[in-house]
Amino acid sequence: MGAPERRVVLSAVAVLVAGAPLAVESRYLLAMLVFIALNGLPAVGLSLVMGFAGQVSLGQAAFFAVGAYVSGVLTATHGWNGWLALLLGVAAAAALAVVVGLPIFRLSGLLLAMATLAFGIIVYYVLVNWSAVTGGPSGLAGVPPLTLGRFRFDTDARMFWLAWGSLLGVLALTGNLVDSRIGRALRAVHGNEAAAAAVGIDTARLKLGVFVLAAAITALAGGLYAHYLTFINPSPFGFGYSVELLVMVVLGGAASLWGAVLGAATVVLLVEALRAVLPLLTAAHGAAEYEIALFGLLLMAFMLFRPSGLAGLAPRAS
Amino acid sequence: MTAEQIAQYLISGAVVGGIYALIALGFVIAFGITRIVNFAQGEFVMLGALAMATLSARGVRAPVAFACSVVSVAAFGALLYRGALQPLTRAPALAVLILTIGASITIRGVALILWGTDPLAVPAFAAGPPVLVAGAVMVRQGFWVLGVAAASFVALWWFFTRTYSGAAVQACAVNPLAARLMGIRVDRVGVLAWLLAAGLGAAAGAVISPITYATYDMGLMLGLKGFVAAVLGGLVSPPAAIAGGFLLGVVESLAAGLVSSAYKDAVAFVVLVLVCLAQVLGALPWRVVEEG
Amino acid sequence: MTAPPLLEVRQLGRDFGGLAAVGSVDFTVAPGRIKALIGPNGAGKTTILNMVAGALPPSRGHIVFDGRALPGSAHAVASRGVARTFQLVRPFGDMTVLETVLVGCHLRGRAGWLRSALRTPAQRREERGLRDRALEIVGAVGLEDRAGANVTSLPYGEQRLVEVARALATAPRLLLLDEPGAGLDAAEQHRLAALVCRVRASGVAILLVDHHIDFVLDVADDVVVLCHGERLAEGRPETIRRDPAVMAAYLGEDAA
Amino acid sequence: MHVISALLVALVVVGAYLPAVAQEPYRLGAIFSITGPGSSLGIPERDTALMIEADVNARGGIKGPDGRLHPLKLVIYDDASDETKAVLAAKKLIDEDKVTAIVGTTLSGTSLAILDTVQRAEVPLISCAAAAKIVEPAAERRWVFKTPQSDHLIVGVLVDYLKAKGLTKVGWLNVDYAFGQLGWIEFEKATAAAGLSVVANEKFGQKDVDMTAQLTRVKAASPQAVVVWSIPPSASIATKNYADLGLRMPMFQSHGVGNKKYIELASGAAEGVRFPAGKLLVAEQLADNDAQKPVLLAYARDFETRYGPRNTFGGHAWDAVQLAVRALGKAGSDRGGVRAAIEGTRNFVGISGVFDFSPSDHNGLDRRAATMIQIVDGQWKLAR
Repeated sequence: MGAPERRVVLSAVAVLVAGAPLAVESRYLLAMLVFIALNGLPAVGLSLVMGFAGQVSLGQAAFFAVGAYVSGVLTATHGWNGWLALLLGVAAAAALAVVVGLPIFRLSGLLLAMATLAFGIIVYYVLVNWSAVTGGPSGLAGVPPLTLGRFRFDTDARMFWLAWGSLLGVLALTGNLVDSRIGRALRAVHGNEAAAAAVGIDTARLKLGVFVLAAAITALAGGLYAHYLTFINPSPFGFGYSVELLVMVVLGGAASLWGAVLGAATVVLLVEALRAVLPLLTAAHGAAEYEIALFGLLLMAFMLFRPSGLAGLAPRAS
Repeated sequence: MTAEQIAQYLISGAVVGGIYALIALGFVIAFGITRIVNFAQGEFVMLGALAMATLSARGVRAPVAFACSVVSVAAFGALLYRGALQPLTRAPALAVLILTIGASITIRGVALILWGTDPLAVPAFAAGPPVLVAGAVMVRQGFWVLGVAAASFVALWWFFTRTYSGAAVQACAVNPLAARLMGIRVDRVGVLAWLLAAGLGAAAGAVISPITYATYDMGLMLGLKGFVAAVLGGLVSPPAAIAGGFLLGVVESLAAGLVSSAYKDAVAFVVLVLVCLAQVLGALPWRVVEEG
Repeated sequence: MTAPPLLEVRQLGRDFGGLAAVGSVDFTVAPGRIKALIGPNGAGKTTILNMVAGALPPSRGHIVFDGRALPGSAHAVASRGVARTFQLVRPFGDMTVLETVLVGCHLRGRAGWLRSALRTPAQRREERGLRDRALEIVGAVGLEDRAGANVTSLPYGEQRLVEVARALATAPRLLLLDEPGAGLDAAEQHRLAALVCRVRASGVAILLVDHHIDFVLDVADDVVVLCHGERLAEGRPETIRRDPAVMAAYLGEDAA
Repeated sequence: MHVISALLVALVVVGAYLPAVAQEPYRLGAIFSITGPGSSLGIPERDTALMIEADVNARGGIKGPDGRLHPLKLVIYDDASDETKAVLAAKKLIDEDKVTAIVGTTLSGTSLAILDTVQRAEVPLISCAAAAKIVEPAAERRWVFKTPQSDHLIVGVLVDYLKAKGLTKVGWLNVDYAFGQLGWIEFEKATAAAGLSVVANEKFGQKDVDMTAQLTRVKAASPQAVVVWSIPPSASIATKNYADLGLRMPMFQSHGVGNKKYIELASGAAEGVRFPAGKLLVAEQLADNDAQKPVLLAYARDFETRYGPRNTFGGHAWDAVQLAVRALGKAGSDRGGVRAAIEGTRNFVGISGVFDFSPSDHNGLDRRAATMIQIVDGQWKLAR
């Protein structure tokens, strides 16, 4: 959808977001919506990398972890101001993305995907083994909530505003970027790299830029996650989460910002729907047993029959 | 750092290296012919191990159970290629990669539903205490691992160089179009390639299962290590992949023994990043072949 | 009327694994003039063009543009004011004609990531400016009624015009045309020739590479004839048309 | 909205509001790791909880402070050993299912992840995970209790035993999972205090297939005894590698191997291995005057007739659910009252030990809660 339609949808959702916590008291539904936003952010980032730079990153979870741990360690262990730590986490992830991206982004396709995968797993091992700082596998507790003067973001409703506010802000900014000169250049690079270079576009720098932007957005979500859960440990940031993000983007349709959010919502809702519905169908209390197979089938089905994803159903996704 | 210790690291490294070599060979054969990096290669290893566990639990003798496991998983691999992957031959390589990731998750999920989460024990092929080799201890099953690996390499070498269909497969690897012009049914050769790749993976899984047990989620890490070994060998040449497998197994074991065991698994991924960087700087003596 | 040359090529050569695709070639291109490189297929024309455009590193020789050596990367060469079209049309995937030309205007814009994301007033003004400029160029090549159409849905001749429009959008001082006439019917060739002449009239230097003799000879100011990577002849189109050596190289012995 | 998304939202709404059952029963929530890495611990915990629910309701329910019998409604969710799912499950239990108290989770990581949720919602939580951080510092853990023996307590029993046997030079290996790391922290402190020296300290991965490299380094330090702190399957692989390498010095394991799976997977190599654990595994061999014996025997009999070999993790769940049932009996469905009732529990004879809770001790166990057990002919025996 073009720029004007996006701005209308954005403002409509913003109104919904403002009102939602007042209408919904159940912390469970609010928490689910918060997790949708916290998954939507990295999904939007990954959608930019896959949809515009045309590359697959299998290590996006690492940037989520960097955001979470920088925020968590600085506030829980060193008592920093939450917002400063959040900013530093985003900056650290961006810097790491530049250092990692510079050599890796000259690769393409398979090798790039595998290099990002290796990078993601190495970061996971650092989290597990650098226990002096990260608390190792038993994690880090006591991450204080974010505060604005006396106002503390310590309830699900307030975190809902913060998480969805960040998501909508990022959607607005990346939406503007997609419609701008930079966005066109990105689509040109993805369309035909040689032709893009011939009109003066520095394709390597642009692809790296998207990778760094995606890392920053993902780290922001990581920081908010740390303050929301108040406890972080390495296990949610392993290779499995990078694949889950990939599923969200493929479901949503790469190169579609709203599609990525739709993909994130589908994945989070599917897990909870499975948990609620499944015990009625089978004796097994363990819904998760079926979850892994379901995600695998979904990923294969969408790649085979609907590569443009759920958002592909919408008019030409921007 | 006594000689026995070094010998011990080399021996256990070689045994695990044999497993990586088998898996890497599976990657190279599948990629060489169908230009697909099969992210689900590790799951064939898991299926081989679980099939072995199920059959031996029902009293089937080791050699028969081994053969059945390898054949059934090989057939499954061919079916997976024919059904899900062949229709996508013209799709971009990344779409196919994501499809194999989906396949890997689906296989793992179904294995979880069928076999549950508990590890299943598998009796060793031959009973008896471990053997001393140059001061280092080697489990009897380790001989079976190296034996199966060696037998597979020789069999495949004979198949590729001494038989007509072997030559046909090689022709497809070199130039699919030319092979098609020569009347070789390239798509049937693709199915054969995946049959071999899945069979090799299953063989690795079946022969290592007495040492590592069989669990639904053992495939991922073994598959990734196999891929690193294949990339070390340039993703194209079978002998280089075998060498890459053994090299990775030994390097890991030495790193755990000499440096620190905490980073044992990370070694493989640091190696993968280094290979990718060398590829970028052109420092590699051999090019890691990109997708088609 | 010999204005100082904008582009100087001296002893330019390129080998592909022992085979000298281009031996050693010298020529210059002056502003407001069309220099054509002609020769049978495989004469090294496109190789020379790709070397000038920075898409292919030369094995030897110098390429001097406006007094300074041209850099080695395609985007750096483009930002020095050298634009090019491709032998085979290269659209940007699912983009409209207007958007494609807008991408061509990339170098004319200054808004970076931050200003684009924030849609600052300056960025919005610049966008309007770029859009007007793109519409103007689309009109110049005569595709104003096709502006909203997807490039890949256009007939081949019009896709060629979009390529030229995209190159012109970078406001080049030197335009490299790689076999622009290929695949066009007579009417489309005539329309293209008129466009190229208008571009020359605006003072842009043009290096035209093609093997359509008649299309080149009635447009070019001077012609260099290449054969097997070496310069066979150079001169005004009229003299070249009658030069026996050229006829022999081109049309085989009996044509002389 | 697209068809698919509308369908999904409807599914969730239906799922969330299903259990609108009459207010009358006492509602107890439970979160266990039925799938994922913690499943070998979570499944026996779930089975034990279901067993107690059936027994309580067979007796007509819980006699509440109002004198009437209330059926016990147990709502169990699987957190799949995942922190995010545990938080969502906790919030669903509190807001949707309106439970009075929560039992679980299985793993330390998931328990620490839901601490903030339960404390802020002021719902009492009785965790089945071992990490001391779950109930310490007591001042900040008003609403949180735990039934498994803390690591320092279990490690204390082991270190006393090592000292008594004169095994002062010890080698150590642990799995690089929360369980292993916490064991090391306590072991390092306890051995320093007891004057034992740790001559080797190695790590291995939860999914490692081969630990010979690490064990070779430990062998080189020639310790008098070796301690491995892990859970199956890695604990069993380490045990087999240990035997293969011909290491003669005695091997000790953690209470993580308190189930038959460990012995089966080690295929004979576990012979003679000793480990500290709750008394459940050796209930029959306890002295008759041991207060816990009758309770242990009853639970072992009930569990083994329905589900299979007994297991210490099931025991932790037994204690947690029983504590909750007693507290519901005293305070009804008032969350604050149930909290106070649990904290006030004295001399409660459970499976993991005899519980004496207090405002400063939300674990309530002492060294008597654990004993040294040895594997002889594949069976658990009291270690001499």
